[in-house]
Amino acid sequence: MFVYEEYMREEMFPLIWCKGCGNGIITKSILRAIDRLKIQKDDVAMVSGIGCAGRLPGYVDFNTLHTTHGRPLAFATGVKLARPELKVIVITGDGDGLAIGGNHFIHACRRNIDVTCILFNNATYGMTGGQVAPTTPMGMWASTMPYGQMEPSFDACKLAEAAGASFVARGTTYHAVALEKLIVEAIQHPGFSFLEVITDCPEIYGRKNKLGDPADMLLAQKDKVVPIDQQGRYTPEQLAGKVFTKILHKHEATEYTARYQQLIDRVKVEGNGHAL
Amino acid sequence: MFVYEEYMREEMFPLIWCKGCGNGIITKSILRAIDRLKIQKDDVAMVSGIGCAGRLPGYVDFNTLHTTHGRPLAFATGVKLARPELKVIVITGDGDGLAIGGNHFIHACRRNIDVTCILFNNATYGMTGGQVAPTTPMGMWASTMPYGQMEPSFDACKLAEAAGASFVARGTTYHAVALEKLIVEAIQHPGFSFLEVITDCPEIYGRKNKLGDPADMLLAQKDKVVPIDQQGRYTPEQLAGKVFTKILHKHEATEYTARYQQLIDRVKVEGNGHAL
Amino acid sequence: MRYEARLSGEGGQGLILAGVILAEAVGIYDGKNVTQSQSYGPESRGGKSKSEVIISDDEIDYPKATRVDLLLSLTQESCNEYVKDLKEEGHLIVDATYVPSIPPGSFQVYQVPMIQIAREEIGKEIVANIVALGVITEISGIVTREAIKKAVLARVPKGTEALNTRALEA
Amino acid sequence: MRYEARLSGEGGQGLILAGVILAEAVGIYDGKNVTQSQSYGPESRGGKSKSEVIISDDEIDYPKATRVDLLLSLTQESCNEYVKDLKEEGHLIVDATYVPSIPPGSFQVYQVPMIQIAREEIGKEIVANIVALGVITEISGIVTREAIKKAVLARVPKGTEALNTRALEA
Amino acid sequence: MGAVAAGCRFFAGYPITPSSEIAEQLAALLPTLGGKFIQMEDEIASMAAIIGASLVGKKVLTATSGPGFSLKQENLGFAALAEVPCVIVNVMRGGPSTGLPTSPAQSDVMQARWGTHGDHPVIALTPGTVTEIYTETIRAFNLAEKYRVPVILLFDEILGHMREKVEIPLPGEYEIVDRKQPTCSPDEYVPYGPTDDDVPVLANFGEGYRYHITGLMHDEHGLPTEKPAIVQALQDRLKRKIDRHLDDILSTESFLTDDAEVAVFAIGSTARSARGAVREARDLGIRAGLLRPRTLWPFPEKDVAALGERVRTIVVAEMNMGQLIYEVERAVHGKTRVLPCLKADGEPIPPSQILSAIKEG
Amino acid sequence: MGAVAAGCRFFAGYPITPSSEIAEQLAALLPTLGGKFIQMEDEIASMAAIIGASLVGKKVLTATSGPGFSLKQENLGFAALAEVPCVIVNVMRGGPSTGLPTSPAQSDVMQARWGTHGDHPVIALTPGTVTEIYTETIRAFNLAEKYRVPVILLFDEILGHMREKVEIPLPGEYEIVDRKQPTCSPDEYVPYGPTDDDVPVLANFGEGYRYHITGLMHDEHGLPTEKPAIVQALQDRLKRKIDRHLDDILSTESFLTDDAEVAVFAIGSTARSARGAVREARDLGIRAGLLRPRTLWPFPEKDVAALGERVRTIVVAEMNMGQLIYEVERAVHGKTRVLPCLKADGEPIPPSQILSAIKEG
Amino acid sequence: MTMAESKEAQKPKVKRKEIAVININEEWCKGCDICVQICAKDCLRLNKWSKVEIIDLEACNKCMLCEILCPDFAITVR
Amino acid sequence: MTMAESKEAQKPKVKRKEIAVININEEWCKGCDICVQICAKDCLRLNKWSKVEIIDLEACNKCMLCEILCPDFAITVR
Ligand SMILES: Cc1ncc(C[n+]2csc(CCOP(=O)(O)OP(=O)(O)O)c2C)c(N)n1
Ligand SMILES: Cc1ncc(C[n+]2csc(CCOP(=O)(O)OP(=O)(O)O)c2C)c(N)n1
Ligand code: SF4
Ligand code: SF4
Ligand code: SF4
Ligand code: SF4
Ligand code: SF4
Ligand code: SF4
Ligand SMILES: [Mg+2]
Ligand SMILES: [Mg+2]
Repeated sequence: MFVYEEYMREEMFPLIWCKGCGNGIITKSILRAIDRLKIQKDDVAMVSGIGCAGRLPGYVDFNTLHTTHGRPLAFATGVKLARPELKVIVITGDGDGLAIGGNHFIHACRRNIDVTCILFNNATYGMTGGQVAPTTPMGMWASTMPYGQMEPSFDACKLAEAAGASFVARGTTYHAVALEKLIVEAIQHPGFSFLEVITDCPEIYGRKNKLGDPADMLLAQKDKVVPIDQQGRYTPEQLAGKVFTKILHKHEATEYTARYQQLIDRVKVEGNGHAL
Repeated sequence: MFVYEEYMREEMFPLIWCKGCGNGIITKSILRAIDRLKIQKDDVAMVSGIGCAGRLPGYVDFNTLHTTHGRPLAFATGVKLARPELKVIVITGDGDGLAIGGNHFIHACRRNIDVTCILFNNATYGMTGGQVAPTTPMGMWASTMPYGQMEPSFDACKLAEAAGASFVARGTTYHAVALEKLIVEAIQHPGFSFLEVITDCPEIYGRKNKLGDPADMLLAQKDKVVPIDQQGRYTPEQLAGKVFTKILHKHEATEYTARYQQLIDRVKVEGNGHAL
Repeated sequence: MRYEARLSGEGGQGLILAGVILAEAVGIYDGKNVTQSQSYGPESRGGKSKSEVIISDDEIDYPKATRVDLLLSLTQESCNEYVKDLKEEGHLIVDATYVPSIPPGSFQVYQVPMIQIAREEIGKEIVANIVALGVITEISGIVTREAIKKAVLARVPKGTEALNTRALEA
Repeated sequence: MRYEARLSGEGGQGLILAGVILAEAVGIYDGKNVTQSQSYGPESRGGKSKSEVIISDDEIDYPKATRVDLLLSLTQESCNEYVKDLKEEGHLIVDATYVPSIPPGSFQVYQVPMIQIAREEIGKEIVANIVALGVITEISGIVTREAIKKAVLARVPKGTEALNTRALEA
Repeated sequence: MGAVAAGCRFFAGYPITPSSEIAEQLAALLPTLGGKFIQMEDEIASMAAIIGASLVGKKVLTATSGPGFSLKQENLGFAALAEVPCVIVNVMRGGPSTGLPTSPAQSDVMQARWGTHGDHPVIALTPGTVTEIYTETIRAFNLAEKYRVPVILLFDEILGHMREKVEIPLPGEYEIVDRKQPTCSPDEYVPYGPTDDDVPVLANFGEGYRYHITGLMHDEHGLPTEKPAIVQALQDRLKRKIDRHLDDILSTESFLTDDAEVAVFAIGSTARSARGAVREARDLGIRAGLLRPRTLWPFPEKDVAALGERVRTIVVAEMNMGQLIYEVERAVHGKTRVLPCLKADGEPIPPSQILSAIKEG
Repeated sequence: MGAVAAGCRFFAGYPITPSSEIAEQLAALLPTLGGKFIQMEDEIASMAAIIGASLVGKKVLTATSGPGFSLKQENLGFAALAEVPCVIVNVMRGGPSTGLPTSPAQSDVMQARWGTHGDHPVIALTPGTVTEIYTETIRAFNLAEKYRVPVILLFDEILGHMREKVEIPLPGEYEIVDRKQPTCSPDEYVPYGPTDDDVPVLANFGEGYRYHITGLMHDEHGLPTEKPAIVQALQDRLKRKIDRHLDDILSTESFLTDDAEVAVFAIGSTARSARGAVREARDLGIRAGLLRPRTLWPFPEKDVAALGERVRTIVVAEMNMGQLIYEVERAVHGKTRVLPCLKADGEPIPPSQILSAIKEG
Repeated sequence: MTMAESKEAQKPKVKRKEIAVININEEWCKGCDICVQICAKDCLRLNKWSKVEIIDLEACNKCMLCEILCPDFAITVR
Repeated sequence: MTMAESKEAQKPKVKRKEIAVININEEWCKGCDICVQICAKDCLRLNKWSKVEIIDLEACNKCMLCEILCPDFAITVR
């Protein structure tokens, strides 16, 4: 029987995250997904950047690496290329992954290295106190947009696809069971897989934007999304302002470490390279 | 009558670029376009990064700023936001703009600030001697891909569009007159405009990949591209492997400095802010 | 004379603001030397939070508390951690609901259900910090009621003045 | 005895490789002390290019030329710039086509149409550097023909050996 | 805020604890004054954006902390070489790496001097009171404008987040310096041409003087060059424009050093503890004193050397593992004993720790 | 190449003149040995990637020059704090900023010590011959593995691009050090637990020992902490693991210093000029000598101090505006006159310039 | 962990559904109220210390929503 | 700049097209051969110093391609 404890560093609990923060819901979904996939804990490397989301790896019992702000995908690329047997999962925030880390993001998508990147989109910089993120919707309050967000925001999934990602999906914390399934599929995908999770920061973003208590915010997610395979059921008016969930794009392409291995097989020579 | 000399810093000539390098062709197209637009030289700020392309501003008689590798869009954002009257043109290479500068690129697209970004895509790092670029096609030689490029490459225009750019176009040095027109339209566009120019590096990329002399390379461009408005004339087989030129995407959106000015008009108070 | 007050709890309880208000009350409205400083948990939200106010007749060199005259704790964790610097005979003010166990020591303990008062009497848990200021004013005597009231009103958002005055006097 | 050779021209003419070959010829095949160093124009391609080979019976501390015994120039620009360090009675070897004006000075001048030879006789302008090595070998006497031939063959791409041997001997 | 009083009208930044509050305040304030605030995609871009804005004539500011300060270094070097006035606040926190993000430290002091590659002129100020945060910020802008250098304001988290009575000077009570602008015609204009004070007169972009700015070594027209003589002259001038004006740039506070036998050398909030410790030492009959630089870089060598001649021991108190102590050791040329008084655990140095060191001295 | 001989099997980099050749050679070579080469999107990513690869057990290298070195600083600090072995080559070129991209310089020497924020342990080596480029590279990997620190190899462009006769040691003639790995069972494993040599035994990722690595201050389990006592203990240990092993880490060459009256202090290619100048000075009857560190950081304080006791003057020759001279001045404690011999114009310092300085000394 | 296996679990029921076993970890519960509001059967509420408590175990239909959506690993249903 | 206004420009012609004025800047020309190969009228060639020279001015139809595609600002046609 599945028990979370199996995958937890219990000594680190309770979680540092605020009351009602969606990060815990995603954490649990990830653990259930890994359990379903029956991957050995020793074979998982989880790499994160800095931010509330970035704290996740500290709580779970894998090979965990909490790097610098914006850089987890670059660290993960090193981990994966150097030891392709590892399942590498990157945990990043919308600031970490799309603001300071945007370049590593598009290049990881392009390179198609077999890393699963899970982006926690809470529309804000939680850890540092509610500054504007590249995902903050127009008009919303942020501590550095005190008159309301003035910049258009990214659609992370579109960006990932245009950059070349071979698996792109979106889930929500509210649909946590569906999320678990998406995580399973993302990890199974051979190549770079990107999964954006819509989550809530009730403590700062929610409070300052008067979005109600954690449960209100969670329930409100329902009305923001449409599963892409059900878009036919909606009129264009109904679809306006909604975002699609589930797998949004998938294509087959040779994975990067596999391609590199082919190169090695082709050019490898004997010896230790002395005096070359 | 138009004379290039009007816009040149003749003391800097001859150009540093190698024999037959496409950069000079683009430079001339830009000067003709600016002349056609009748913009005062004092009102143009040209900002570049590091690379062969980045050397352009040194040769032309505007307010010119040769910044650090990958960062011209970030510098340009400061210039434009601080003095919106200036026409700001960014000159960048495919390495400068898409490798190290990829993050500034997607964010400038998103922000929709009225800057015209002209990216010189020569499929390589010219200045540093032919290392692989994120635009190098699969299989081609590069000094850091001695066994042939192994990574998929970016479609810069797709990326720009997905990131939010409100004007996206592609031209070639071979079609230099069409290029001039695209530059005119890009500069006229109120908002962020992105123009990718397919150009040649005969000295390194051409020589090492045995693509013939500069004229051969230039002529070969003809067969690589299809104007997007003429795609109907081609069969899918004929279109395979080709890239589209001309304006690929355009949408209307409030420009960033204009939006900021609206904010100022709304909140401005008198006084010098002493003791605030 | 140097008087050290430490306000502790967790991020989001408004203790830093409370410290600032207390300092302004003492400094601007009561006209003494005062410094206020603070520290947080990881990065800047959530976690432990601590705000310190030093009041003195002399110039204040060191703005951190070392021998605390008054400790306010709204959480058990912060109470346990910060009580060690409390002077003998110092004042310990704790939230009666959230700090069930009082650490041993020879200080004067005041258990006030400040959060409950804020929630139930004022209707907004978030003004517990202002309720606490009221309590501190009464117990410490280090600041006048007048001054604290002016300082609160100067700092809180427009439209919440009445709410906050009620909280202060609760 | 310290002998300094400087090979100059522009990026893409293969002068650095020529310097390396000369150094290897002298060092590996003729067994003397030798260093080779170089400098470029902006970043690393195009522009001025300079390659220096120092040959000495003693250990070589300073690997840069200061009093040049032999200067090879394939462009007018490089000739003008680098001739200043040429010793009295030093050898100046210039490309007859591309260096039309010889700077004044008391040195021995050799005008050889090396690039033309490469283009017309060998059929590849790109081997002008190897042609130049042949000329240097003849004029300087600092390296044996044997050694330079071995060194060239060890360095050039497979399949171009014949071409390069012809260039050397052209 | 001091920045605004000094004329700052452009801020670009990227959030990082504990510096974000500066950005947050300016985000609200600047547009009310017709100024501009922008949060860029990272610290590299922030530094780039302020340089761009400075070149069109704005007084510019960015603020960050340790990790962000590391990222700004490359473009900071650009500003130093291209001579672009700008002010960079680093609210120091515990390092290295993410370290202790919310704890005070003084461990970026050497980085402020040597953080970017290559030789470069730099000025760094270290205010010690909340009032000085205001007045030294004004001074930072003035120095940046006057000498066309990046000026670094090193705050520590304690001062950054502390409140105390401040004496804010009224406008008119402080000097505001604006950068020189050309008076000649555009035809005669030579951007990096020689000047009396070694500071070039760079026209604001868009005002009729067109010229070139580059991060390459350049000649007096701003155009790239590799000519050794021109390069060396540029390097020498960059150094000289600071060295010549030390009298104007340096600022130190001495507290009871005249008759001191033991002196403490400390900056920022540590100097506050030190002052307390010095007072206590005096109470105990030890003739202690304090030297506190407000300008940390260029280093106040002469003041330290002079102090070294007088006292028996200098205690260097700093919230790090020992950085400024190297500079003090160097400056005293073996004339005095130099003792460390260090702490790098995220807590400020209390007066008691410094007092012990004074007693040892 | 030395790196490969030392066991390097992973390289991540971003091109920059004059370091790109290292990358180009390894791009061809590594896959033939089953190793991996990757060109990342920038220098920040390159530094990140090698840290990631090191954590799974590879010996890793990156190579860059000035501007790229500035960009690597943040993650270099991460490697220092998290104790990840890695080697970083900086082929120094003229700075600041883009500067003189193809000219030699030695102006990043202080940055190598202080470039990242916060206190951090660091080792930097400065080879002086082409042979040493090989042997010191091997030593760099050995030190990185042994002490789990980033080791910086500072080349200057001259040595980087120079060819001379090299004496390459045969395998077996040099020692190869591999990092320690745990011998206990995973249950008993404490990654940052105490060890005899102060160097933690960190298991390679994926080999059955699961633990946490962070750039935050951490306890012996690698988990984040803010407890002052634990933080201070970590900071102390990081410093101690270098300080305790100076004998093993330091390496200097003395040339004719025994009876010298005037000594030159120089690194890298400048030391070659200096050696020539010393020889010429001896020919002129001046008793000159040369001290050349192969390990620049930690600084060879004792050797310099001892030299300072003996000689009348130390000439510090460096291709910059004066950086190492500060360290030498500090180390001699006023016992010796210290004279600069500087050049920062893109050309190497010729022996004649150093000879003049020696004559002055 | 506080076990909340209610005594009432023994009572015979009309519908023969198994009574749930709900575990609540008070140390970890932050009182976010998500489980309370999400529960369609109104089985849960917050107590005065803002910790969750069970008010109607029998009503629980083991939909698992509270467990899946609790961010703090503080409630499990078996 | 070398002016190449050919003497032959004076000759009377059957087609009354204006003879072109082609300017070549030898200092800037790098001999890339683009203009030579692009010219449909074979008006140009490289000389032995790899600089462009005019071989048939009369044939020039002022299509401007050489000017527009010369990367080095070395040839203009009026
Ligand atoms: C180089 C650097 N810049 C800035 C920071 C400060 N910082 C820490 S977390 C963060 C943003 C967090 O936002 P996000 O990635 O969306 O994560 P969240 O907290 O919302 O989960 C920032 C800016 C840092 N640690 N390092
Ligand atoms: C921070 C930094 N990294 C690397 C370099 C070295 N560098 C100079 S130009 C260049 C790439 C040039 O490629 P691209 O942008 O495509 O321009 P091109 O030369 O091809 O026009 C690189 C890597 C640098 N100057 N600064
Ligand atoms: S600040 Fe927001 S994102 Fe961060 S832990 Fe709190 S609720 Fe979650
Ligand atoms: S290297 Fe290539 S891109 Fe650069 S100037 Fe030469 S031909 Fe042009
Ligand atoms: S399992 Fe379902 S019904 Fe039972 S308590 Fe939880 S939410 Fe309510
Ligand atoms: S969802 Fe979890 S944390 Fe929230 S109230 Fe319920 S049990 Fe407590
Ligand atoms: S204008 Fe046309 S026809 Fe005339 S020379 Fe040029 S390319 Fe030839
Ligand atoms: S195109 Fe220009 S540079 Fe090339 S050969 Fe013709 S004139 Fe000369
Ligand atoms: Mg976020
Ligand atoms: Mg390119």
